[in-house]
Amino acid sequence: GTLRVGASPVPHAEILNFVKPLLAKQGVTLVVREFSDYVQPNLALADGSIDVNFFQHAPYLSAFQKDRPLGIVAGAKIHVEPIGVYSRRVKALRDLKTGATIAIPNDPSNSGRALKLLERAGLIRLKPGVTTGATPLDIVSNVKRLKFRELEAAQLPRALADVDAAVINTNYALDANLNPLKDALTLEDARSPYANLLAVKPATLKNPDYQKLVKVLQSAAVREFILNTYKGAVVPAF
Amino acid sequence: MPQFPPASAPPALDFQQVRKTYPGQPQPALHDLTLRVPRGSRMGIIGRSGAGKSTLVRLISGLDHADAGVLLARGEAVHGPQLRAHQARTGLVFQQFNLLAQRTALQNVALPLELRGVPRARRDALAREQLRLVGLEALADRYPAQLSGGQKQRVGIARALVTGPDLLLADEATSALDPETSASILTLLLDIQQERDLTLVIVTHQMEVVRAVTTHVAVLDHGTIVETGETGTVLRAPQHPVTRALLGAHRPQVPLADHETLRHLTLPDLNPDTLAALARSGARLVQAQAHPQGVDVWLAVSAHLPLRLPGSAPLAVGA
Amino acid sequence: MPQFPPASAPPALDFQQVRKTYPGQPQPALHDLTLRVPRGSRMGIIGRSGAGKSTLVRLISGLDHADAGVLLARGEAVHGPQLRAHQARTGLVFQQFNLLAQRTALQNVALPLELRGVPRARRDALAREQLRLVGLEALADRYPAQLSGGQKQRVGIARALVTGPDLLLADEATSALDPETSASILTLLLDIQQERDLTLVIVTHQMEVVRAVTTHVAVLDHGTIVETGETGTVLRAPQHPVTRALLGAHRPQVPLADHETLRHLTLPDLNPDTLAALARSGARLVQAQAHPQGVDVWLAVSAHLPLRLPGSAPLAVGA
Amino acid sequence: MTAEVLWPLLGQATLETLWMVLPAALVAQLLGTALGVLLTLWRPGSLRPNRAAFRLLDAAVNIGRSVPFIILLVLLIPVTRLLTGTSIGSTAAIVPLAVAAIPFVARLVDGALQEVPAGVVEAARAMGATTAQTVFKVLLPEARPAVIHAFTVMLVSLIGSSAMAGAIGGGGLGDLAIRYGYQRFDTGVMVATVVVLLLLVQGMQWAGDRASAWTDHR
Amino acid sequence: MTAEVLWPLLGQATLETLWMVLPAALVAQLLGTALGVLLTLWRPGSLRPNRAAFRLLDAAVNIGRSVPFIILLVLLIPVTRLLTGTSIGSTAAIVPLAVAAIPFVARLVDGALQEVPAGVVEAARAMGATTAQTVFKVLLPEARPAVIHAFTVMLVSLIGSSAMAGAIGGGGLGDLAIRYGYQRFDTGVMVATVVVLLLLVQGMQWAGDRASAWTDHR
Ligand SMILES: Nc1ncnc2c1ncn2[C@@H]1O[C@H](COP(=O)(O)OP(=O)(O)OP(=O)(O)O)[C@@H](O)[C@H]1O
Ligand SMILES: Nc1ncnc2c1ncn2[C@@H]1O[C@H](COP(=O)(O)OP(=O)(O)OP(=O)(O)O)[C@@H](O)[C@H]1O
Ligand code: MET
Ligand SMILES: [Mg+2]
Ligand SMILES: [Mg+2]
Repeated sequence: GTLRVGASPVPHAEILNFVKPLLAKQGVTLVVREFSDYVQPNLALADGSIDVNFFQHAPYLSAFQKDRPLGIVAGAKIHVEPIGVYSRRVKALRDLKTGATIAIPNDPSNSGRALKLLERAGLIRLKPGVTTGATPLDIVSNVKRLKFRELEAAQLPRALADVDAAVINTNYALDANLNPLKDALTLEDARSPYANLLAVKPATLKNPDYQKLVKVLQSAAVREFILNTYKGAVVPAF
Repeated sequence: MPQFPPASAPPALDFQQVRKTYPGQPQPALHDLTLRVPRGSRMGIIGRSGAGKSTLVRLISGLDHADAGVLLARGEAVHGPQLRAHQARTGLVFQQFNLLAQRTALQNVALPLELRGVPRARRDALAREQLRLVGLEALADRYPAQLSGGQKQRVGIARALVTGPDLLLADEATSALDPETSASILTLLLDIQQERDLTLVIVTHQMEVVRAVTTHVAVLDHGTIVETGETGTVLRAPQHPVTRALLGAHRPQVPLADHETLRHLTLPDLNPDTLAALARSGARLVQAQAHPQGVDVWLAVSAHLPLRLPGSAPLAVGA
Repeated sequence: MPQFPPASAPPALDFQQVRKTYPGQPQPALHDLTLRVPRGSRMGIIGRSGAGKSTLVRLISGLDHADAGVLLARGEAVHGPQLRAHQARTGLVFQQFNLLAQRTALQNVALPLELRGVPRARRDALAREQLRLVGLEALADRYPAQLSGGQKQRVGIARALVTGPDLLLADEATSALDPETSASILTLLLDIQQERDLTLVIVTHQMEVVRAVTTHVAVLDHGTIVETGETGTVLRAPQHPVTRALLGAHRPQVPLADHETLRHLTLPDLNPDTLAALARSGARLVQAQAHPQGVDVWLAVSAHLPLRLPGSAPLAVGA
Repeated sequence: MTAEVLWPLLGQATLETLWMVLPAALVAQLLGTALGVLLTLWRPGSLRPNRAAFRLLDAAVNIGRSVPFIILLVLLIPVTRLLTGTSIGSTAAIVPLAVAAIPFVARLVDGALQEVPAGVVEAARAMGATTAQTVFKVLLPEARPAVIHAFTVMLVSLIGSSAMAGAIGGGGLGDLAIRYGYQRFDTGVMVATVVVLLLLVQGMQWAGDRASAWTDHR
Repeated sequence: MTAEVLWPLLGQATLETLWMVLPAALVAQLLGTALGVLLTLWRPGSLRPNRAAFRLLDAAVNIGRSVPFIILLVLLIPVTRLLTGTSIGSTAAIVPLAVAAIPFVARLVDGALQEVPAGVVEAARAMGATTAQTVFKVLLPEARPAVIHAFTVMLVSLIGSSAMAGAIGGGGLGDLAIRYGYQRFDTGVMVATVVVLLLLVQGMQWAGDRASAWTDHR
């Protein structure tokens, strides 16, 4: 049969396009629809315009479901795009001066994620119980009186010169010629809860075509593709 | 103020105590305006620049409303539901032409027919014929920007005539025309009027036009009618100073000898007898203008010569 | 074609074989146009509607370029670096006024002074004075949309005069004016001309204006000058059919008896002797018009009567 | 990115852009002109003054212009699905693009109509023209050059807005430039895309200017 | 979100929007009008025809209108940093907003100037006016109502574009609506924000229309 998948262009659509011929051999036609937005793919899934979407991680999905219950469930986890802190002005996080400005992504998924990372690094403390979807309003302790600037994720590498530090998604860091392994002051570790997953309506979980898709995406071939293509900016999560 | 005898049919136009004030102006542009235009008459409206002539035309054509008073056309009010029917039977030549810049001369003339739903072929034929009558056949496909002033004015005239109106309002419709073209347009108007029951309202500052074309004349001054009547009567014996001034501006600009003064009189004719009498009177004739009601004559007379002419009662001496 | 005697100073305007064709038109609007306007003269330009009069004015004022030929103003070419200086010394009254809609009458008249950098207070005073001269003092603060046709035209005239030009181009500048206002504007122009060395080029279709105001006249037809000369000469003995037609359109519109025909002649005077002779000839005088060069006379004569008048050589019979 | 990959991408994106923008532009021009005419007619002191209707329409047009495009996109989903059967893809993008452009056109056309000389409208009125005739035979034809100019301005603006249609998978040149040039720092793709965009805009502006000049007889 | 949190957020966002949009609008109007005048002057058959200069400027304006806003934002970073000292925040947003609006204004003003009757320009020329005088004493004043209309259209469009300034942390109402209303489905915030946006737009449109009508003496 045919499976319509909505995906972010990178890396999701690229991974899907990689498995397209493999699935075709199993009689599954994959139609990949690219979205450059994080809201529409869930709406499209809910209204049946697509069968599967592949762009978000579990914390985002659960936050989304809380804001807007659409009956979407998490399917298989595929990869993690780790996030890290970068700076042109300091060599280590502890060198950040009082009142320093930190740029963080402004979308709901990444902004909370960035704050969590900064909390783990001991720079701030968030309201207890807030897991994902935290905003600067949830900060309860900020000893260095850091100032936060929320920018679009892709803008962060470009604004690095204007701030003391920035929390940058690895894909943007790589594309902007930053080396996550060398340049990041701190980086999310491999156990990140932010694994990108396939999301579907519950009924789809039993769809054999969907099951074939999961199987292929979690195959060794895909693992190799991810490692070779993204060189650490994207890490397999299976 | 003289009134025309009431006709059995309602007059073409009937103004009663009409007033119109432009927004923000202290003085009304028209006030206490009472005037009847008999059906089938040719009414000339004269008056100084700014007297209110164009305003009068705007009211008749329904482009503006009177603030007070009554204005009837063919016995019906010029507003409300009758307005459109009135407008459809009324032709209007604007002082400033108001041609559509994006339509050719032909399309401009065809416009009123188009508005009445006349089919394309027929309205083009009618419009072309009308353009021919005003001498613009060859320029049918020109746009207004490609026409001279007088050519534009003639397109405006053709546009007002093409629907065969029974009331034609012409606001200085020949002011941009040379005398020859002007005469041919006026002849056209008279011909049309002869053929059918057309009432003409002609705003003009050309006294020759008043003389040659109109049956009645109304003199506007400062927004009100100061004199009105049959053209002959008014021209022969103008009562109001403004009328005299407008006519008297034709006072010939000739050098006079010291003892001479200029005198104006109207005679029934200048036949050999009258001429002989004039010769005997010792006056010099400097200007004469015949019109259907007689001849306007300007004489240079020696102040000390008594002036007696056959058939001239006490002289109506102008300005 | 008669030429005026060459003056010592260059003529105000000198056209030599000028041609102008509007884009996309098969016929030139002006061609083979040769004309001299002596300094200080008052040149009347007459011609039928569409003859090319406004085009001529556009060329003089530098708004359009001749395609061929030479056009000199005060001895210098009307293009290139001299153009602006020429324009600054030239006043232009447009046939269609071309007032700025967003400026009051006063501001319109003050505009040319503003362009010359005259300080505010002085230019307002000058503009106000100029408005007074054309009778519009009271309307100085009105916008063009609030003025009548003739009022707009007078603002245009004031705007052309306010800088004290030595060349004034008036394209039918009195066409929208009643005779009284028109006469006062013409008097104003003559007064100004008397005071200083002003050359007037007056495009008009009002033959009275030609008679009363101009010293020279040029007749345009189909884009070329068909007759030119001193006004008196041309009016007394028009050579070209078009000239006759334009003058003859004043042919009086009077009813004639069957045996009568209308004849036109120009006499030096209509003094008692001439009148007596006319009386003897048995003709009926229907129109006479004195002008500085004589009197234009229209007679209704019985075809079978021989017409002999003292001092009238072979009759110049019009139309 | 290599040329072999880039060319087909650019080609497809160009088609997507045209497919989204042209129908949206046509619809917006039609409906926007209609609203612009109504604004002009209903304005106090105009041909058919109607204070209440004018205020309502004026506010509606302002609402249309106040709502950020992405939000409009969401609000319109039911309409979009009704009209195109889906809420995603280039075809679906036509609906919000058109809806966003309508009030814009309305404002521009309203402005254009106000430049028609009062005298010619009066000429039509004096002939007894109905309001509809005045609009279709006089106002719009006399404003034609300005209305065409407005159409061109809107068309080019729509190309700009269509970049945001990437949010619903509409694709197109703007989205390509954003995805590769902005999000992936691929300057080559960005420059190539912007060049194609420029050529498109240049062509449209040229055609619009020509059409406006050719149909102008003043 | 509760009212106590919402009000200050809305207040601040409104200030941010005004702070971004008003200076950008002023700058864009000035420079855009200048370019619009040059387009009009240099156009073949106009006052100072100059085919090469016209083509160049026309293309430059088209480039400005082709580049998606977000990309313009990136391309302008060096300029923005030079002018405002930083590439992020509301102040920095003024620069790309202004730059995006300049070609837009240029097109609108060009259109407005072409509606000035040829006769009055000729009147100025016949008086020997210099080109500068013709522009400042005749063309612009006579087109004033249309130019004010263009300013209003641009101002409202800028409010729309300013939503995208959220990308560089500019904040503002549009960004608030997108982040809370769109991304977090907080309909309350969205509605409140859109209402404030509408009031702002309504006020600006009203003021613009009034200014245009009051200064129009036709
Ligand atoms: N829109 C207006 N607003 C204010 N005043 C106006 C308006 N239109 C005309 N007027 C004034 O009303 C008076 C009458 O104007 P109208 O146009 O009727 O004069 P007119 O007799 O036609 O003059 P003309 O012979 O010069 O055309 C004039 O004084 C004029 O200034
Ligand atoms: N822009 C133009 N394009 C094409 N033809 C034109 C243009 N302007 C004028 N013409 C034509 O050139 C001829 C001369 O026009 P011009 O305006 O000089 O006439 P005119 O003598 O002033 O006439 P009028 O007395 O009617 O004002 C006319 O036949 C006219 O149709
Ligand atoms: N691809 C994104 C990430 O891993 C997913 C964001 S959740 C919408 O950062
Ligand atoms: Mg009038
Ligand atoms: Mg002319």
